[in-house]
Parts: sequence; structure tokens; C-alpha cells
Amino acid sequence: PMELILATTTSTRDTGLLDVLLPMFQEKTGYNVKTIAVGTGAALALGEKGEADVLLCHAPASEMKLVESGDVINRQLVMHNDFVIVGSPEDPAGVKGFKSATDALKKIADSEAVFVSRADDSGTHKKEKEVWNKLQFQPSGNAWYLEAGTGMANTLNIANEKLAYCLTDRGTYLSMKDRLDLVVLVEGDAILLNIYHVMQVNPEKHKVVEGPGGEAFVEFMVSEEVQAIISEFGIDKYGSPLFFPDAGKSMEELGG
Amino acid sequence: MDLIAEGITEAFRLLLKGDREVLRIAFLTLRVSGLATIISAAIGVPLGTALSLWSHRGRRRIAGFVNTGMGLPPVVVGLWVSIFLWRTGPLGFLRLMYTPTAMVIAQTVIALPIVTGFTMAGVGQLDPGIRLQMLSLGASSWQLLRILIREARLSVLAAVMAGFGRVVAEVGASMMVGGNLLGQTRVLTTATSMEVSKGNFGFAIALSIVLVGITYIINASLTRIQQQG
Amino acid sequence: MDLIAEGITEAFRLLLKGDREVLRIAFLTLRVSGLATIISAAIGVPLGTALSLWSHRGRRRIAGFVNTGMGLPPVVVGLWVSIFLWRTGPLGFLRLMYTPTAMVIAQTVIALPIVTGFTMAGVGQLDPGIRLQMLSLGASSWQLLRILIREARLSVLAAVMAGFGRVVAEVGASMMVGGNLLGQTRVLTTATSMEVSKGNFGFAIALSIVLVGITYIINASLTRIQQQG
Amino acid sequence: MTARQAIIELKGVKLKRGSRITLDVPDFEICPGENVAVIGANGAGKSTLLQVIACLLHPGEGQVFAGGRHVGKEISAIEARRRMAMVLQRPYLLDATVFDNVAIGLRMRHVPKKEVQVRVDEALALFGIGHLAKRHGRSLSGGESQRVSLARAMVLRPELLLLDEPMSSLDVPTRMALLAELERIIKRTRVTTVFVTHDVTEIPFLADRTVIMAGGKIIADGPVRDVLRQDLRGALSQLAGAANWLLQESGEG
Amino acid sequence: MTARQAIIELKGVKLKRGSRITLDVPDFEICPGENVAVIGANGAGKSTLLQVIACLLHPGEGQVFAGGRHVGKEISAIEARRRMAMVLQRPYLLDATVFDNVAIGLRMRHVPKKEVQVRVDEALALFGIGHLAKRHGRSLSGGESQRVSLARAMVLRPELLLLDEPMSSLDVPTRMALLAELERIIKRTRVTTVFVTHDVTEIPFLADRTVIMAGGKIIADGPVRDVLRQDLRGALSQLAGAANWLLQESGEG
Ligand SMILES: Nc1ncnc2c1ncn2[C@@H]1O[C@H](COP(=O)(O)OP(=O)(O)OP(=O)(O)O)[C@@H](O)[C@H]1O
Ligand SMILES: Nc1ncnc2c1ncn2[C@@H]1O[C@H](COP(=O)(O)OP(=O)(O)OP(=O)(O)O)[C@@H](O)[C@H]1O
Ligand SMILES: [Mg+2]
Ligand SMILES: [Mg+2]
Repeated sequence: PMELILATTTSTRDTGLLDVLLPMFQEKTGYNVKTIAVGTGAALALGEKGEADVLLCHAPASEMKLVESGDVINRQLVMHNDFVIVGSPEDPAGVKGFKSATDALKKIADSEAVFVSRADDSGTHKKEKEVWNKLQFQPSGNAWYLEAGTGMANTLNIANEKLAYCLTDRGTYLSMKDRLDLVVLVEGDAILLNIYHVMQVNPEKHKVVEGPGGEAFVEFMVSEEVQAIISEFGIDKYGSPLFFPDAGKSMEELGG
Repeated sequence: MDLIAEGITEAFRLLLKGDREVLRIAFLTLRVSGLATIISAAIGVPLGTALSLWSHRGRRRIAGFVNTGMGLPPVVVGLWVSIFLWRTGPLGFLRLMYTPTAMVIAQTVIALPIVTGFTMAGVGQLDPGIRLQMLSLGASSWQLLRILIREARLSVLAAVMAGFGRVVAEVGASMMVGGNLLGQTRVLTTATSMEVSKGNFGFAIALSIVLVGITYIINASLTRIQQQG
Repeated sequence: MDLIAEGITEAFRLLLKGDREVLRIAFLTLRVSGLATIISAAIGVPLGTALSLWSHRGRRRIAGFVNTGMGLPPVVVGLWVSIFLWRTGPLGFLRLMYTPTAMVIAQTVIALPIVTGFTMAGVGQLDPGIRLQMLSLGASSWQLLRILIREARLSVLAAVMAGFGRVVAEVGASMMVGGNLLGQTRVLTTATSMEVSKGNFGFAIALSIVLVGITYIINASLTRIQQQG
Repeated sequence: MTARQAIIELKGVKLKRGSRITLDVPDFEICPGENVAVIGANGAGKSTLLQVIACLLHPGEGQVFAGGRHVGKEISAIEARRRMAMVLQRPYLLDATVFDNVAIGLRMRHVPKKEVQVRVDEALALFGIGHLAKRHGRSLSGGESQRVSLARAMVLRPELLLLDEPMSSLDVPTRMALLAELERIIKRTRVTTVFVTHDVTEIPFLADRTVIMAGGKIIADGPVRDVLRQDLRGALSQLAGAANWLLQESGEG
Repeated sequence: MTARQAIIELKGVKLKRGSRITLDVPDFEICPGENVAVIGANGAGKSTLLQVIACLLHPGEGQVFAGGRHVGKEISAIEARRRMAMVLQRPYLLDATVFDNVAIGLRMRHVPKKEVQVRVDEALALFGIGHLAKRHGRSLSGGESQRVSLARAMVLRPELLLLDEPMSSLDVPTRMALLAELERIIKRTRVTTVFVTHDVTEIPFLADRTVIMAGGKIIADGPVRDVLRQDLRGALSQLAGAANWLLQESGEG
């Protein structure tokens, strides 16, 4: 069978959404999709090197660089969920209920409360950096700012252990909630949206890249059928959907 | 501690129920690591024996390299193997990346120095008189090799078991070159590490119990041969 | 292949420039894995020797367990150690999670069966006459142990090197119980694996070259002792 | 009892190997000052007997008493062993220098360093291997190894010396010299000895009591002359015959 | 030359161990049918000489010729070795049954299974160890091991048989029987032999030529009687003296 390599992030894979979608895609198009779940940076790098045919990522700024360099084409908005700031119920910095993520991080920095960062160039980490940048504050090097350099689940564990604050995607937090003491403190700010794009690697840059298959996959992800599935996914398990379908919308509409 | 109880219950449930996916994953684990172990034993045991007989000065240097090879990080091996096997790499045309074959290759690279190094140490510890006596009875080089391996079988089998243990337990390389593809290259370690990254610790423990169980069965049978005197 | 060239150049640049962060990480790697190796050698070498002398029927079973332990997946060890060390775990009050001490504990658990298993095989391969002769000269149990270890030093040192190689190269457990915290628990393997996940393959190769270099230096000195006859 | 407390006593000792009984000694004792030769065919159980005496092999059945005390109960095997020294049939030298090989027993007993030096040098000289002191134990010739093995036991000045075919690889002059020397040492120090040999010509020098073994059992035990009479005549006359032949031939030539 | 092509010839052989020369043989040859005894003090280089002849030790200097062909150049060491069989001074038995230990050389030569069975059984019987066939090589007594080691070499029916102190651990009756048997085999098969011994009484049975070594050199070489005359008289008369003493004493008692 024809083969298509999809490079995506571990957090995407971990939700299980792809396990539902990919068999459908194979049935429709005959492509056997190999999902390589790696860090966001690695996923983008694999695309840039021509080692993948399509990418599904959540780091818009980095993705735009590849679009500009022509390494990827046909980039389309697929869905979003959101990031939240979690922390111990005691909330030593007192950020509970803040509407603005920026204000919350500032308060945390000012009170030098322990904050655990993924610090691994993942989509989540890039989002966190975006907020710090808005504050024009460089947290790295402070004793209260722990740089974990590891996956989301492990980072949450560290935060739980240190009773620290942490920026996390809601999906991972929900799946681990039962065994964490951490609670959601800040949510709903537009900047905290976690936006997923699908894009195909430019077949003109590398001979080996599977062009038609990539195109088909992008089409598939933004198709109505798939978008409907996305809107339902996770309700049975968590009581609320894990993602919100966004095909056809623009970034401005999402407020990101 | 609840996690442990949960994991153990889950492990039994999986095994008793004969969960098809878990069985398939366990079977692939055995196939990939077993094959890698067999290949490294086929190369490493004679090689280690030959090296231990080699009285040249270069031996110490080579021993140093082999012993360093015992400490090759799986992620690194995975990365190097990837560089060769990637579609755009020198062996890309073979299209081996993200297949069980690629995993066998990476695991062989990991197990080979372990098997070689320990065979070298074990055979090197034999009384040199055995070598002289066998040669004096007319042993050819290959016959000598076979005899010495048999005499040092306690160490040689430990070497093979360590090689198997190493590759069946490693995750970095399998993840890199296999990609943890469901139904294709997912093995017990990559599955465990995925469950850990999902935060499903209970299920991860269940998988790890299955893995350790398999290792125990294999190594207990090898130990049986080893300790048979 | 460019990646390899890039990695090698980068490795030399890091070392020559004496990049402070990399040096600190390398030093922590040595400290953690070195300590874990020393502890497992201190326990595993005498234990393995004692087991190999033990003629009880239970030995084969224990040998089977030890040999299985050689194949414990680091992620699994990391997970189990975590369960004990987590704040809510039975040893949580010690507050060891995400400290180098936790990493030493996990790595010791990984190295111990390897050191024990190979010492057992190596000492078990000695001529039993040595044991009788030493006892007849009045050796106490401890003196006998010391003498046998010295006689089997080829295997025993290989065992220690394999233990060191295993823990210095493993990433699963260190990542889990250490957390790869910058400046606190980041070691070369966790850093390498982080760079791989970031897609910085060149830098990852550079780090891995540093790691393999360190392993080579340590193991070459141990090999020197080992091959000294 | 107190006057001649046996140094070693075996009572009802039976030792099985697999399903075969390789040693069956209902009652056997060695008294202080005795010098016992053990002879018998290959596989008769001589080495096994010595190893049981040396508390190296634990018999499945029966008891061993050292100085009247039950080994393993009233006295530990290690303590019992420290009063003896044994030369095994096959010399097992450690992977160390000859000096260290000979010194090992003294070091086990925490003898002061200076004394070790003196006593080891003495022992090396006695066996004519002083020049080998710095050589490596594993690089010696057969006879050299055997001398080291002897030196290693003698240097301990034990109460009881157990020698398992200690001179089988020695050259004739050395053997002659050593026989005389051992005879002298035995007379002077009144050390108790048990030695195994196939060379009956050694017996008159070293033994006052002879034990003959066969099939794991002691079939004769008593003063040298009584025991050897029948058993040896045949073999000895052959040996003597060969020797005479040589002497005559060479006298002739 | 063609008439009596030497089976083995050493030319200008010098062998160093560390900085010491342990073998220095400018010229030495063994012709077909010769039976050579090698004697000398411990450490004289006897075993070393045998190992060089057996192509087990490669001398740093000089050449070894097997059947006139330069070993290592015109004939491989393995090929040369397959014409000989050696009994090392110390018997190294494999961790396998006695049968397998004796069969190993035949199996190396791909002798058919049935023939192996027959020849091994024969050899075991010859050395009186048929009952040990299924026993484990490492569980034998010293003398039993030595017999297995002898059987293992003899079963190969080599052109050249190298024996390094082959009877040092055998009991007297076995040794006597074996001496006679070996003498018979040598006469019948005209096998060439080189054997090392410290027991000069064996020489008249097995040798027609004697070599005396000292300090790595051959210091005498010739027919048995000529060579032994001086060297042995002293030692032999002592031995014979001891034997006579015993016989007399026992005759008296
Ligand atoms: N581990 C073992 N398993 C079975 N049989 C054994 C074992 N060790 C020794 N034997 C047997 O016990 C018997 C006595 O052995 P022992 O070594 O005492 O003989 P020995 O009288 O010293 O003979 P030798 O003169 O050959 O040294 C022998 O037949 C030997 O094969
Ligand atoms: N590996 C070695 N390194 C140094 N010296 C060695 C080595 N092997 C043997 N020798 C020495 O070479 C000399 C000759 O040894 P060889 O074994 O030939 O003696 P031998 O005549 O057989 O003596 P023995 O009667 O004791 O068996 C001895 O002095 C021995 O110590
Ligand atoms: Mg014996
Ligand atoms: Mg010799």
C-alpha cells in the first residue's frame, strides 16, 4: 500500500484522536499513514528534511517560518483547544480567577513562586514563551523558574511534586487530573488558545515526498465529516470535547 | 501504591483476557529483540572469543572500544541509525525506516558490544592450558573457538542474556527508528513509555509487568542451560 | 550525513570553548552514574560472588531473577522508584523526587542486577580448586570472597563497566525521577533526548559524542586495569 | 583422653558423590606427632579423605572432630582449618607473584609485614625457588608450581600438615633433598603429617604409620613395615629391577 | 635425506619469556621410530621443548620443520599438529563426559561416529577407565584425569606422540601395567615418541635415546646408557637404597 508519513507532536497522539481518524483515511484513500509522534521541534525538523509528508502541529509562529521558506505548503487551520495555568490550591501567588494569562505570569514572577516550564521547544513551551515575551521578561535563570526539558505528563508531575505553577494543555491535564493535586487557576484568555494546523511538506523540495497523499490528508482533515468527529471527540470520556473544529476559519477569528 | 495494585490487576486482566493488541505487541517485542539478540550472539560470541585469543598489542585498545560500546545510549544509536536509514539518507532507498527491520538493526548495534565484551572477558578467564591442549589434539581455529565458547558458557550465556535484557528493555532507539506505530512497530517498551507520557501510569505498569514477565521466562530458560553445569 | 559533520564540529566547539552548561551537565552525569556504579559494585560484586559459591538448590531460581533484572526497562524502574518517592508515596517525606539522589537510586537499581549477574558468571567459572586451596590455607569467608573477586577480575571489571555503561546511557529512569531540570538534574542523556525531541539533531549528536567520549575515558582506564593480567 | 587427644578424628563418616559412596570411614584418628602415609589405587579416595580431614568437604554423614571438638558445632570449620595447611594434588596458584602466593596464608592470619617477609624468604629458600619470588604464579613450570604450593603450606608452620602427592612433579635431586629436609623438619618440630603418595620409596623417610585405601575404605592401617609387606613387594621388586638394570648397563658400557 | 627424513627438526630455535631465554636449541631432530626420553631439573625447559615440537609455541627465533617442511610456511601449524598428539603436564579436561573428552580429537578429524565409538572404548579399556566413560571430566581424581588425558592422545594413533610426565599421578600397579603396555605398543606400531619424566626407572622401558636439559639447553643427547651413566648413578642408588631398605625391613618383620 502507499505510505504516508505524518509527523506530529506527542501531545496530539496522546489524546487518541488520530487513532480514530487514521483508519478512516486509509479506508478512503488507501494510504497507510505512519504517525511519528515526536517533539514539536523534531516534527518540524523532519518536515524540513523531507522525512515526513504531512505535519500536524500546534506552534503557529514556527510553522510560519517553514511556510515562508517554502518547505511546507497548503497549511490549513484544523482545530483548537486551550492551554490553562494550573497550580496548587493554596495558590501562593494569588492568581486564581485572573482573566489575563499575562497578568497571572507577571504576578507569579513578582512573588517568585515556583513555576515549572517544559522548556523543550514544544508547542506548549512556545506558547509560554509568547506570554513571557509580551511581558518583556526573561524568566530563565531565576531560581524559582524550573526548566524541565521533558514531556507534558512528566512536567505536570514535577509541578505537582513541587506544588508549583505550570502552563499545560487542557487535554493532558484532564487525563491526569485524578492523581494530581493541581487545579486550574487561569483559563479562557485568547492568548491561551492551542491552535492546530495541518500542512503538507513541499514535494518540490524533496523527491521522496509523497505529494498527492499529503494533499489528500490535508483535505481529509478539514473535511466536514472529520470536523464533525473532532467536535464530538472526548465527550464520552471527559464530559466535554477535547478539541473545537476550526476548518475554514482564520486566525483573526479565533483571536490568536 | 494504589498504582501498583491497579497495574497488577490490569496486567492480569490483559493477559487472562488475552487482549489481542497487547499480545500482538508482546509478540513483536519478542520477535524484534529475539532476532537482534540472535544476530549479535552469532557475531559477538565468535568475535569476542577471537579477540580474547588475540595476543596483539592492539587488543587492549579494541577492548576499550568494545567496553565503551557497552555504554552506547540507545537514543544515540537510534539517531545514528536514523541518519543512515532516513529516506534522504545513504540507505534511504531501502525504505527501512519505521519498520521492525530498522528496530532489529538498531538493537543489534546496541547488543553487539555487550555480547562481545562479556564473551571476551569470560573466555579470557579460561585457563590457557585448555587452548594448548585442544590445539595439540589437532583443533582447527573454528573447532578451538567452539570448544572455548562451550567451556565459557556460563559467561557466554550471561553475555547473551545481558544483550537480550538490554535491547528488550531499551526504548530510545526503538522509538526513533520504529516510530511506535500501532500494529507495525509498537513494542512493549515504546508502548509503556507512551502510556507514561499520557499519564496512564496504571496501564504503563501493567505493560511493564508483561515485559518483565517475558524477560523472566526467556532468561530463566537460558539460566537453566547456563547453570546446568 | 551533514548532521554527523555538524555534530562533530559542534562537539569540538563545545569542548574547546568549554561551554559552562555542557561541562556542568557532563560533570553531573559522571557524578550520578559514577556514584550509582560504585554503590552497585560495592553491593553486587560481593553478592554475586557469594551467590556463585552458594550450592543450594535455590541458586538457579535466584540466578534467573538476577538475570531478568539485567533486562529491567529503565522507564519501568523510573516509574517504580517514582511511586515510592512521590510526595504522596511511602518515602515521600524524604523529598527526594527530582533530585540527583533520586537518579542515583534509580540507576543503582538498574546497575545492580547487571553487576551481580556478571560477577556470578565470572566467579562461577573459576576452577573450584582455587576455593578449596584458599580455604585450606585458612581463608575466612571474607578473605575468600576477596581472593575470588581478584582472580575473576577480568569478568568483574567487565561487569562494573557494563553497569556503568548501562546507567550512563539510560534516559528513561533519569528523565522520570530526575525530570531533566536545567542546572539540577539534567544529564547528558536527558539533554540529548531533549535536543532530539526539539529537532536539534546536530546538537544532539554533539552531546552524544561528549557522552561517548566520557564513557570511553572511564572504560579505557578500567580496561587498562582489567587487561593488565 | 587428655594425654593423647586426637588432632583429628572421623566418626562414621560417609561421603556420597552422585549415588556412589566415595568415602566410608567408620572410625579414624590422627594423634599429635604421627606421620601417616596414605596409599592406594587411583580413585581409591585418598584425596577425598584428606579433604575431609582438612574440613574442606563436609561429609553427608558422620562427624569430624578437631582437637576433640565437633567441627561445625563446637568449633568452626575456619578455626579448625587454621591449625592445618594442605597441599592439594594439583597446585592452584593465584594470579599474583610467587612471593604473594606464598605469603597469602600468613596475610590471612594477619601476621606482621616484617615477619611475613622473613618467613616467606625462608620458605622460598627451603624449596629452592628464591629466584622466582617476583615471577608470576601462572608462568611457572610444573615442578616450580609444586614447590610454590609446598612452600605456601610449610610457611604456615601448622600443627597438622596435609600433603596430597606433594612431590609428583619434582625432579630427582630436588625430591631427594626435600625428602631429607622434610624428614629433618618432622623430627625437629614434631609436626603431625598426613601425606598421600604413589611413590613407596618416599614412605620410609616420612611416615611411621601407613594407611592403605581402596574403594573409599581404609583396608589397612598400622606401622609402615607391617602394612607394606604384602602390598608392595611385587611393585617394588619391579622398580628395583629397572633400577638395577640401568646401573648394570651403565656399569658395563 | 630422503631415507631418514626427520619427523621434526628444530633449527636455531630460541624462545624468550620476558627477558629470559627459556629455550635455546641450535639443532635438534627426531627421526621416525625413535623413542626419546627428556630429563632435567624443574624449570630446565622440558615442557617448553615439547610445546615447540608440538607447534604450540612459536619460537621467536629459528625454524621448526615437520617432515622436512617449514612449519608456518610450507605447512600450516594445524596440519603439522594433526600428525602428533600431546599429553600436557597438567591434564586439562573439558567440561564434558570422559567419553567426549577422549573422543574430541577424533571428532576434530571428522572420524565417522561408529569408528569413534569403537576406538574410544578401546582406549578407555587400555587405560582401565571404561567404568568412568559417562562420568564428568571435572569430577575425576588426579590419577583418573591423567589416564583420560593419556587415552585422549593415544586414541588418535599419531605418528609422533609427545608425553609430558604422563605417569606422575598414576598408582604403582597401573604405572607398571602401562609401562609394559606402552612398550608393547611402541614396538608393534613403531610410533615415534618423546616423553618427559622425572622417574628414571621408566626410561629403559620406553626410550632408546635420552636427552638431558638444563637452563633451556640440551646438554646431553644420545643412547640411553651412554647418557645416563654419570648423571643418574647418584640418584638411582639412593632410590634403590630406599627400595631395598623397605624390602629388607618387610622381609625381616
Ligand atoms: N565431584 C565428584 N563427583 C563424582 N565422583 C567424584 C567426584 N569427585 C571425586 N569423585 C570420585 O571419588 C573417587 C575418589 O576420588 P579421590 O580424588 O579421593 O581419589 P584418589 O584416591 O585421590 O585418586 P588419585 O590417586 O587418582 O588422586 C574417585 O573415583 C573419583 O572419581
Ligand atoms: N610465561 C612464562 N613467563 C616467564 N617464564 C616462563 C613462562 N613459562 C615458563 N617459564 C619458565 O621457563 C622455564 C622452563 O619451563 P618448563 O615448563 O619448560 O620447565 P620444565 O623443564 O618442564 O620443568 P618441570 O620439570 O618443572 O615441569 C621455567 O623456568 C619457567 O619458569
Ligand atoms: Mg588424589
Ligand atoms: Mg614441565
